[in-house]
Amino acid sequence: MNYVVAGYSITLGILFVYAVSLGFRRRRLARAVAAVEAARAPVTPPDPRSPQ
Amino acid sequence: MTTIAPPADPRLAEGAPATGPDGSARLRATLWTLGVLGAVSTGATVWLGIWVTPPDKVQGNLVRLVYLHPGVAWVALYLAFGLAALASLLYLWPRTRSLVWDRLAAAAVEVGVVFTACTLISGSIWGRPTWGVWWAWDARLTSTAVLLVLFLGYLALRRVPAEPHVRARRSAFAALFAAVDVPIVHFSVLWWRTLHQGATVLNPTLSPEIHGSMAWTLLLGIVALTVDFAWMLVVRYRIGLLEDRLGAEELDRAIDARRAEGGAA
Amino acid sequence: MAPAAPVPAPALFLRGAVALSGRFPLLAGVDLEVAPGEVVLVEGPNGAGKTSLLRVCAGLVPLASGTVRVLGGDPADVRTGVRRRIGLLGHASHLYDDLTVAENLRFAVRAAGAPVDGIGPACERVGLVGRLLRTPAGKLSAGQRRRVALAALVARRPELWLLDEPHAGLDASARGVLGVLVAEAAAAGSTVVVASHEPELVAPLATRAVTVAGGRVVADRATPRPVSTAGTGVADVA
Amino acid sequence: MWRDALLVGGKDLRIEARSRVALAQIAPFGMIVLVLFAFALGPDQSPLVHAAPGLFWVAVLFSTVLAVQRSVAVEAGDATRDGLRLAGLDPAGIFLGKAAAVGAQLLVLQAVLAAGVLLLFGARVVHPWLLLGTCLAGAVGLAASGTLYGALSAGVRLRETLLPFLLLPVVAPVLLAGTRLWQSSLAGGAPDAGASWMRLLLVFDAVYVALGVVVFGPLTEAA
Repeated sequence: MNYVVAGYSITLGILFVYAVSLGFRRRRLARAVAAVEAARAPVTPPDPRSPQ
Repeated sequence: MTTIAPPADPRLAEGAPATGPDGSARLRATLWTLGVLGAVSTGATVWLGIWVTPPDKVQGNLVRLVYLHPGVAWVALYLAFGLAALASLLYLWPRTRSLVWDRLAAAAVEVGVVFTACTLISGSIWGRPTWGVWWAWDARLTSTAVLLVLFLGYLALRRVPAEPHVRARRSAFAALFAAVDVPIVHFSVLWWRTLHQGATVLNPTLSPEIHGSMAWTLLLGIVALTVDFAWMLVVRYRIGLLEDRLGAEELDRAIDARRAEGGAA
Repeated sequence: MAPAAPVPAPALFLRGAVALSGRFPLLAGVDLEVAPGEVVLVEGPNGAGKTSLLRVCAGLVPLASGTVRVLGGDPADVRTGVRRRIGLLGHASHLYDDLTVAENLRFAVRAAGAPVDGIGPACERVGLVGRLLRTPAGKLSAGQRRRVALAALVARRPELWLLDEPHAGLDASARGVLGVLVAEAAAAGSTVVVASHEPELVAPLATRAVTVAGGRVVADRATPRPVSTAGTGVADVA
Repeated sequence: MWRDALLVGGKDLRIEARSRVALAQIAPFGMIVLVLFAFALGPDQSPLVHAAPGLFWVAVLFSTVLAVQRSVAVEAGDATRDGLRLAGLDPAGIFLGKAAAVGAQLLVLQAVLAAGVLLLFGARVVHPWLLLGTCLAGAVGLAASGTLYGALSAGVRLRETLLPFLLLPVVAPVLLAGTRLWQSSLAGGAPDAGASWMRLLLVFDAVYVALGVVVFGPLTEAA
């Protein structure tokens, strides 16, 4: 039985870790793009609800 | 208004609250629903797979891995790499050429590589008790491994810095070469030596020997993993988009700097 | 400055050309038009984009945006076969070190589909004779290699000459020969674009001078042509 | 296209004749690989004879990587890769020419290595024609896929390490088919599914030659 548990935990574990890593990569990039766009001449008035 | 993620799967916390630079409301909605659907269905598969469904007459509890391994394999081999090959073809076709396909192919390959790794791992874990070996030189296992190496090559080639369209074209070719090579490797390994019993899932009769509720769990497993794949694909695609936007921003600034270099012209 | 006669299709046409090397913009929006038979001098500081401009015209560098038409075709698209009518003399002379000069020339000329018998006279004009022809290219000096590249260019008789600092590394006699060859090519109706840091060598032949800076064309003025193009004011052949 | 192929192939072979890299360096390398295998498998004859086909084809695969890297390196000096494009040669012609040159060198290498294997490992040949056919088909497949992947990795900086990583998994079927066919053509081999293996090899050849002709142009434009 522990093979089954091992199988499930390792497989889903990898998928879960990868999913979380994707989430963080996206957030980091979103912030970087926001910073670059804000740095550019802010043609449009800065968005009051500034991104997190 | 960060959503409180159910303990089972914090992937939900991912739903970025404000409409930051990355994403219209529609995108966040789809991501959120995909995330929830994926988490719930995966949780259900685990719950059904391990506790509810009966052990198999022959394999005992080992059969529970059947709810996971074929699902992961189906997503990795056919869904992910089929999508990558298709997207590469669309990029190469002059009329439909656009970086969208390139980003989609890149996303599909990266997520596909992760799923293929899981396929190999879960396959060998299943193989250990049934065949007594961690690794068997059987046709499907080996050609999956070759596929994994081919697409690691794709990712390695993609990391080389180059102008977006040049990189896209080179990656598209690499994906096509890999896709063309997979069937050849598959047949050559198949004739070479095969241990693997018939494709339990892929045969049209959907493996009658699996008991009613087991078949449903199996289906649920496949659906769950497909939804998870979809969620990861969309997020990875967004990452590709953001990277390109970042690159474009830097490019604009580089062009301005370059022109400034040329004096007041 | 369109002449009264119907404007012949431009030998070279660039509009908003942007070319990239990785992330760095080699050209940042170049607009240029050259009519057949013109001899254009391209000036500009180092790194201004002169070499990139010539490489784009030769189809070696794809454009990120904008358009480029050379001799009516897209140079980057191999199918149009435009490249066979273009001759680029760059810093590299595209020679195979293991092959002898003669073999290199024969390969270059036959690859461009030009007749092989043009090689002999071209070599004489450029001063490649006797033993030199049989020495492997790897053993030649930089100047000699440029003479071989020049010979290949002459033997191929392209309609568009793209010369990137052709005088660099050439001795006085070779420079004289180059001047004569350019004059003959222009007289024969070919178009010549020369990027050079020694404008005084090219000026007597040039019909136009273009200044490139920061990846763009910043100045474009016609230069007063000497009365007759052939031979005058050009050092006679040593 | 064929004219350009002859031109480029001739050029590559003349360079090879002039510099003799294949014969002087790659062939001895192949022989050393064979000798190392022999050391690894021990002096007595039986395992060596059984492993002979496999060792031969692994040595051929390694030699292919070197031959392809040499073929790519020829174009690297003095921007000759640009020179080829500048001359307006038909890319399919360039592909066929370079692949043919690599293929010819492979045949020479295979001859040397085959002699080595038969002598060192004492294998006896029963069906020489099957042996020859396999080597020929294998050489074509390796040359075509090698040249293709060589072009793919040509513009890349870390080309030396990327090419083997990309190419070797792709040519695995040639290794499998080649070894099986060799086994059935040597003494004591089991000539069972020889036909199907040869068909697989020929399919591999056809796929990569066709792919090369169609794809080489846009591929090299990318660099």
